[in-house]
Amino acid sequence: MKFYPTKLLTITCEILAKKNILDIFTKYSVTGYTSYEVEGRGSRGLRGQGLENEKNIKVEVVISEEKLHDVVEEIARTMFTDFAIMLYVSEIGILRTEKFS
Amino acid sequence: MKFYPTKLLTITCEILAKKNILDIFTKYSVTGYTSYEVEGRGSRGLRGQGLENEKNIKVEVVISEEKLHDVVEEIARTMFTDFAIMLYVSEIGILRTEKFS
Amino acid sequence: MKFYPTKLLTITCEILAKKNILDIFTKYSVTGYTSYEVEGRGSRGLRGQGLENEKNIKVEVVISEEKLHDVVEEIARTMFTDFAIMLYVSEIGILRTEKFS
Amino acid sequence: MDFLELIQSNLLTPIVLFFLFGIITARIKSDLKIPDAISEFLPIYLLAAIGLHGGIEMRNTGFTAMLAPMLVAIALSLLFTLNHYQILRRLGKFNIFDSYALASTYGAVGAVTFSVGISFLDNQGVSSEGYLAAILAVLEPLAFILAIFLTNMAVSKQLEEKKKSFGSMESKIDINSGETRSNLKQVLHESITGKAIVILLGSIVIGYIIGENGFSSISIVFDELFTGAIVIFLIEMGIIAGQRLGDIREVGLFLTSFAIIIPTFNGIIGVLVATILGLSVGGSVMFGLLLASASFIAAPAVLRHTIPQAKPSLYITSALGITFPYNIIVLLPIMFTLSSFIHNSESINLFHHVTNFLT
Amino acid sequence: MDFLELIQSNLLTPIVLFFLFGIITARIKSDLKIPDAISEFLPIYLLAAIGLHGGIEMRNTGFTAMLAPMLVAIALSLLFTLNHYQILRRLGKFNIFDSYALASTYGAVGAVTFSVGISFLDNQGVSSEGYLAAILAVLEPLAFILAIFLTNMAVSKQLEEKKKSFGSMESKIDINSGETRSNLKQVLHESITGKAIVILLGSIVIGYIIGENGFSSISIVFDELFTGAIVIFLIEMGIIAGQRLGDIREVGLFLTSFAIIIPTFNGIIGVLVATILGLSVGGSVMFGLLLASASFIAAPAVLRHTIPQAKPSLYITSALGITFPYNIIVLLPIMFTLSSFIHNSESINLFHHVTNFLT
Amino acid sequence: MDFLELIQSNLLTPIVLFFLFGIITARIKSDLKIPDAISEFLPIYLLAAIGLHGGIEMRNTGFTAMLAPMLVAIALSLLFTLNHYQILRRLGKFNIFDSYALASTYGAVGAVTFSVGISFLDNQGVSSEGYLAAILAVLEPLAFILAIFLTNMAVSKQLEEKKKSFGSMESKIDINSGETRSNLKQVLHESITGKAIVILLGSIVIGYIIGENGFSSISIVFDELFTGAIVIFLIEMGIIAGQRLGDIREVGLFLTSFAIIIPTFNGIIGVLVATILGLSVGGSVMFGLLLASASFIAAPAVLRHTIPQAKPSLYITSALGITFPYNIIVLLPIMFTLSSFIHNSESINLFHHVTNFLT
Ligand SMILES: Nc1ncnc2c1ncn2[C@@H]1O[C@H](COP(=O)(O)O)[C@@H](O)[C@H]1O
Ligand SMILES: Nc1ncnc2c1ncn2[C@@H]1O[C@H](COP(=O)(O)O)[C@@H](O)[C@H]1O
Ligand SMILES: Nc1ncnc2c1ncn2[C@@H]1O[C@H](COP(=O)(O)O)[C@@H](O)[C@H]1O
Ligand code: NA
Ligand code: NA
Ligand code: NA
Repeated sequence: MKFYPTKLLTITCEILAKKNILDIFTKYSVTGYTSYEVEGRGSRGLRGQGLENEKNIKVEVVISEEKLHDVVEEIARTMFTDFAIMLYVSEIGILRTEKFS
Repeated sequence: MKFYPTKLLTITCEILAKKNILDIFTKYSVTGYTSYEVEGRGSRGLRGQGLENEKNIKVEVVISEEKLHDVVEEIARTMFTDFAIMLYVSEIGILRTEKFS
Repeated sequence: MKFYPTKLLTITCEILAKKNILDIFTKYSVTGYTSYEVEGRGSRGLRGQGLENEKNIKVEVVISEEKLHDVVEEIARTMFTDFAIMLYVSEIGILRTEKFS
Repeated sequence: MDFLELIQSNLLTPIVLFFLFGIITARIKSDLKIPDAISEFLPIYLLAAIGLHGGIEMRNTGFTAMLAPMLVAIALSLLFTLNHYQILRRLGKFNIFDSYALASTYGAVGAVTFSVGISFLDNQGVSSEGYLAAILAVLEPLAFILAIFLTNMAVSKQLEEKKKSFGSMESKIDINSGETRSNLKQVLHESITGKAIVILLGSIVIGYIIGENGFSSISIVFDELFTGAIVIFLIEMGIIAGQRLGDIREVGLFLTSFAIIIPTFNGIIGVLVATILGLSVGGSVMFGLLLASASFIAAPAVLRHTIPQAKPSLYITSALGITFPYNIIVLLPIMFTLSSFIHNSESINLFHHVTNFLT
Repeated sequence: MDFLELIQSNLLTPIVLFFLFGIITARIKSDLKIPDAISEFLPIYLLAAIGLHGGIEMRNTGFTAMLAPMLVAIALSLLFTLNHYQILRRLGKFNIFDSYALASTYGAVGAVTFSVGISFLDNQGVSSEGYLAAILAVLEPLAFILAIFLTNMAVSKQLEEKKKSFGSMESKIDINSGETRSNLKQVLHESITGKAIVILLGSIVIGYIIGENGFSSISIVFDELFTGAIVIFLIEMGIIAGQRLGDIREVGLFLTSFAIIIPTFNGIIGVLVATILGLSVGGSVMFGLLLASASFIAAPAVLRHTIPQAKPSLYITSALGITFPYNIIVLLPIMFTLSSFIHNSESINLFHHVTNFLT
Repeated sequence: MDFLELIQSNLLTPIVLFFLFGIITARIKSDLKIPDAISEFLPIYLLAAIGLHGGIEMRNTGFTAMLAPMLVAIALSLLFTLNHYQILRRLGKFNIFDSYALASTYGAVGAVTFSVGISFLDNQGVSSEGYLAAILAVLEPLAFILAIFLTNMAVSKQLEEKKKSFGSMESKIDINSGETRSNLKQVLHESITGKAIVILLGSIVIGYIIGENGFSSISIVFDELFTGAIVIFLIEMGIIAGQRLGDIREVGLFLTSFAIIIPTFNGIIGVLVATILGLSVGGSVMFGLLLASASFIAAPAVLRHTIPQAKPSLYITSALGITFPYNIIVLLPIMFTLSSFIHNSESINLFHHVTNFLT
């Protein structure tokens, strides 16, 4: 089994920011992602309890290094001031490189 | 605090593939795992909405390097063609090695 | 885009241990975290089905190396014997260091 | 009420209208959705209600009346499954896996369709035999077991042929056929302990034990709320069916026709046979509906494990996106008209002759 | 029953008491909470019930009666939104984004408030015009569309001014205004396919089609359970409102006063206008409530995307934490007293004169 | 109806049968399960219904009647908790933590058990005193507070002894006892704001305020659906109890006997004392049931934080897997027979003597 190094981008943000993020993915032809609801605390206080619209989500995307930078740059530029959002990158190994863009 | 390097295997797949994965774990005596429901998009389209059986899950397992290869090999061989599935490996540090097999 | 290396601490534990963990975070002024419900199997058997109090959760926290050691040490010391709990650390890259303590 | 009036009056019930509403909701890409917990709970509730009701009725009628219809239903279900397979494999040119998966999807029964049928009859002021719930429970795993058995047989045969050509692969094939056998045992266990069957059988037994008296304290929940609950569930079913409509291209013309013609054929046979067996107007409709319905909740859960090579988009889309709407909107009134006709008209004499002849 | 008695008898209904209970629950930091799936399902259920009810009534009364109230409601809603903006921007000194967001939050309507109003009238043994549900559906997206349109206009103007000073940024601004236009189209689509509107309009149509007869089989779920369902929902609303109470400091004195005075003003105008238009006692109260209510479920969903620069803590907290409790506890009885008074007393003559004069 | 008939007629109610069904479901490893959101919501609903009902009745009877039973219940609950501890520690040889945890689990009350009791009496056409809901609310946190207090005392004593031997560890121990004190305060807060108590007390107060009249609009939800809701909840309870059955080996023979004998003892004492206090047939049964019941929802939530050293598998398994089924299937009919007997037969004279003597 050989694992090819690639990147995992993890974004934690308010649920109403999800649409914007998926739009950015589409713009850069990032087709795969995984997401789920979480609760969390950050600089904007406790989130994820109460109204549906107040929930937090995590979005995870296996992504090539080149696209990573474009996507992160656009998210940071267009969303960081107005939304509760946090992101980080980690190194992972995958089996087949062709599956992820 | 000393952290011992080990592996984390993350599998994202359709919910009906979970049983197969857990069976493979059992076969290789991997006793611990963590799993949860997610939604996602991949080569098989959007998943995780609608019918219960159409959901996606993530399964995470802290695992030693040796077992990792057997488990990944068997998953790739028996499941990649028939199921919506994606997996990746990352490096983590744990406190006590004896707890994970 | 420059990513600054920092740590991600991931804790998987029984839901009734969450309060203790958040208390430890507060003690060390770790203000941000993300958490969600999971099911899992470990040395204490299958968890996350049945009664609400039997669920498992994951708590993830982006944290500086210094605080990491204090937090992990205190969790290990005060909780490992009495609670179903597992933790690991991984390396991640973030955009701005000032946001995480 | 003639047939057109009936189909119209059936189209204009809350159940059908909310189902159509769900479809539209999905087509215009609204974010409306019934929360998962509710739509997972509702089938359990519906089956419990059906089971209790059936059990209570069976207490009055006893078991013997059930025997003949039960055996006939089993025989027809197996026959139909084999028939579907031949049609799909020979005429439809589907591969062996898709053929067996689809054959059993249409040989199996749909509990949601059954619920809608009960409600439809209720609306017409007609009742049906309680033991039909028991037949529902027995038929549910049957077609799958047959299909899995046959698939495994076919796969083994293929493997054996390969074995002859490549002597060296022996050990691996042995493992595989071992897996196959344990698979079948597992599937049997899973089918019988599947949640739909368990809640249905359990409720039948409990209904049988408690009778009308014991039921009175819970009848408001398990009887009076029934139609309202179906309405809510059908919103979600409509949404999911609507999301599937886009995939119909994938299903193709052959399978689309199959998904309409086969239920019609099976259902009409069912109504006729049930009438011969002496079932009531409503009972014959429900018997027909059992045979006409396709499984879209149980099927994926079973087939993904047992015939993972089959494409779920085929069997889910056709069963949920085509057959289910067709069954509850068009076929149900057709079968009701037919059943009323052959029960009431003089043609009944013919059937009496047949029945007398057979017994 | 005089006003004080009424406010007291309104305070002491299960709905209001369980809402207050929820607030207390949150303040003492209890872990009580209604599971998400239930509190997401309940608004869907409530809107379906309201819609069905409205549709059934409209079948009896026809559409023409609806026209005038609908148009007047639209006009008032737009006027009020502009009025709110002026007050917030000039007197309140809020920035342009917060001003538009708040203006439309209070120009829009609250479906939960509407449900409580229906229940309140029920409790008083008074009915209201069925078409008010249709007005609810139409008003829901209106104020947002206006606010978004005006915000985009304002932002474009700002950008153009900047463009003049920095010639080099042209390209970027063009992209932005392109985004703006597509944004507006998207918002329109999203507003109209938003789940609240879809379920409400769908249920109105279905109610209209099925009428009293078709409704009878589901009336236990969609009519008799209504008040109990609201009670459960208001526990959760109370909990959330209670959690928001701590943020009232952030809201400030100006906005707190705004959140009480504006609904009172809008509501009373609404009752008077509705009475002139010939609506019943109950109908006039509901018409006033539509205009008085602020949106706290739909608003965040729309505004986070369209005016992301606005602070949600302002518009959610004031609408849910201040205006909603005020509306259902204090303003509702006030409007009911007013409506009863002008409908029953001799003052009605005055209105007849006005009406005669207008027609 | 004699005792055997009663236990039979109790076994054959929907509630008990669906509970047994749940156990079987778990034993055959079916995948049937009530979605989390539903099974988290149902206890809230049940407690609200119980509280409203209790509050409405208390409005009729006033508070004074409640005083004596309340105080006696508190005293008995504390006494029993201490008694359990002695038995577990001395006879059972459990360690100090497990002993206190188990003692308080059985000294506390079970809200679900209480709901089943209410339904059982309903089924028998017997009513009970409304204030018992208030006693339920007060008893709920009591045994825990006592157990935690005693555990902390014991731990402090242990630590102090160690302190004497190892002078150097002083500082650490001081920290610990500081933690202990703040712990107790926190537990008090958490117990009193725990969701069960909050919804129960809140509903009692609201029921008291609204009375029969205010209740009528929500009685279909909070009264008529009650038994059906319990049935659904008991399916899930049965499933969980069934999953626990496998752990009974871990529990051991001693604790298994304890889990049957102690509730029987406590319950019978409860029935006798309540009869002496003048409670009705039904009221005495419920009073006995309060004392007989063990806590399996609140207990883990409190004990995991306050006595984390205790093994949850012990106290959850015995309370939910053994005592709960025993209480609702066997002990409830026993207590009902006993209560009917001593209320109706001549033996009542004896009690009158005792009562006269005591007052
Ligand atoms: N240090 C952290 N570790 C883990 N998650 C965090 C951290 N800080 C923030 N988050 C998550 O990111 C979300 C948005 O963060 P913020 O914008 O800081 O409120 C929070 O609601 C948390 O779910
Ligand atoms: N690039 C990706 N990043 C994150 N998750 C992915 C990605 N591609 C696929 N997935 C997840 O893996 C599941 C199965 O993928 P697939 O088999 O490609 O449909 C999807 O439903 C997603 O949840
Ligand atoms: N090897 C593993 N990989 C992933 N998750 C694990 C593993 N071992 C334990 N866990 C998780 O940690 C929880 C507590 O573990 P334990 O204390 O060993 O029962 C389990 O319920 C699982 O969710
Ligand atoms: Na069929
Ligand atoms: Na308004
Ligand atoms: Na007790």
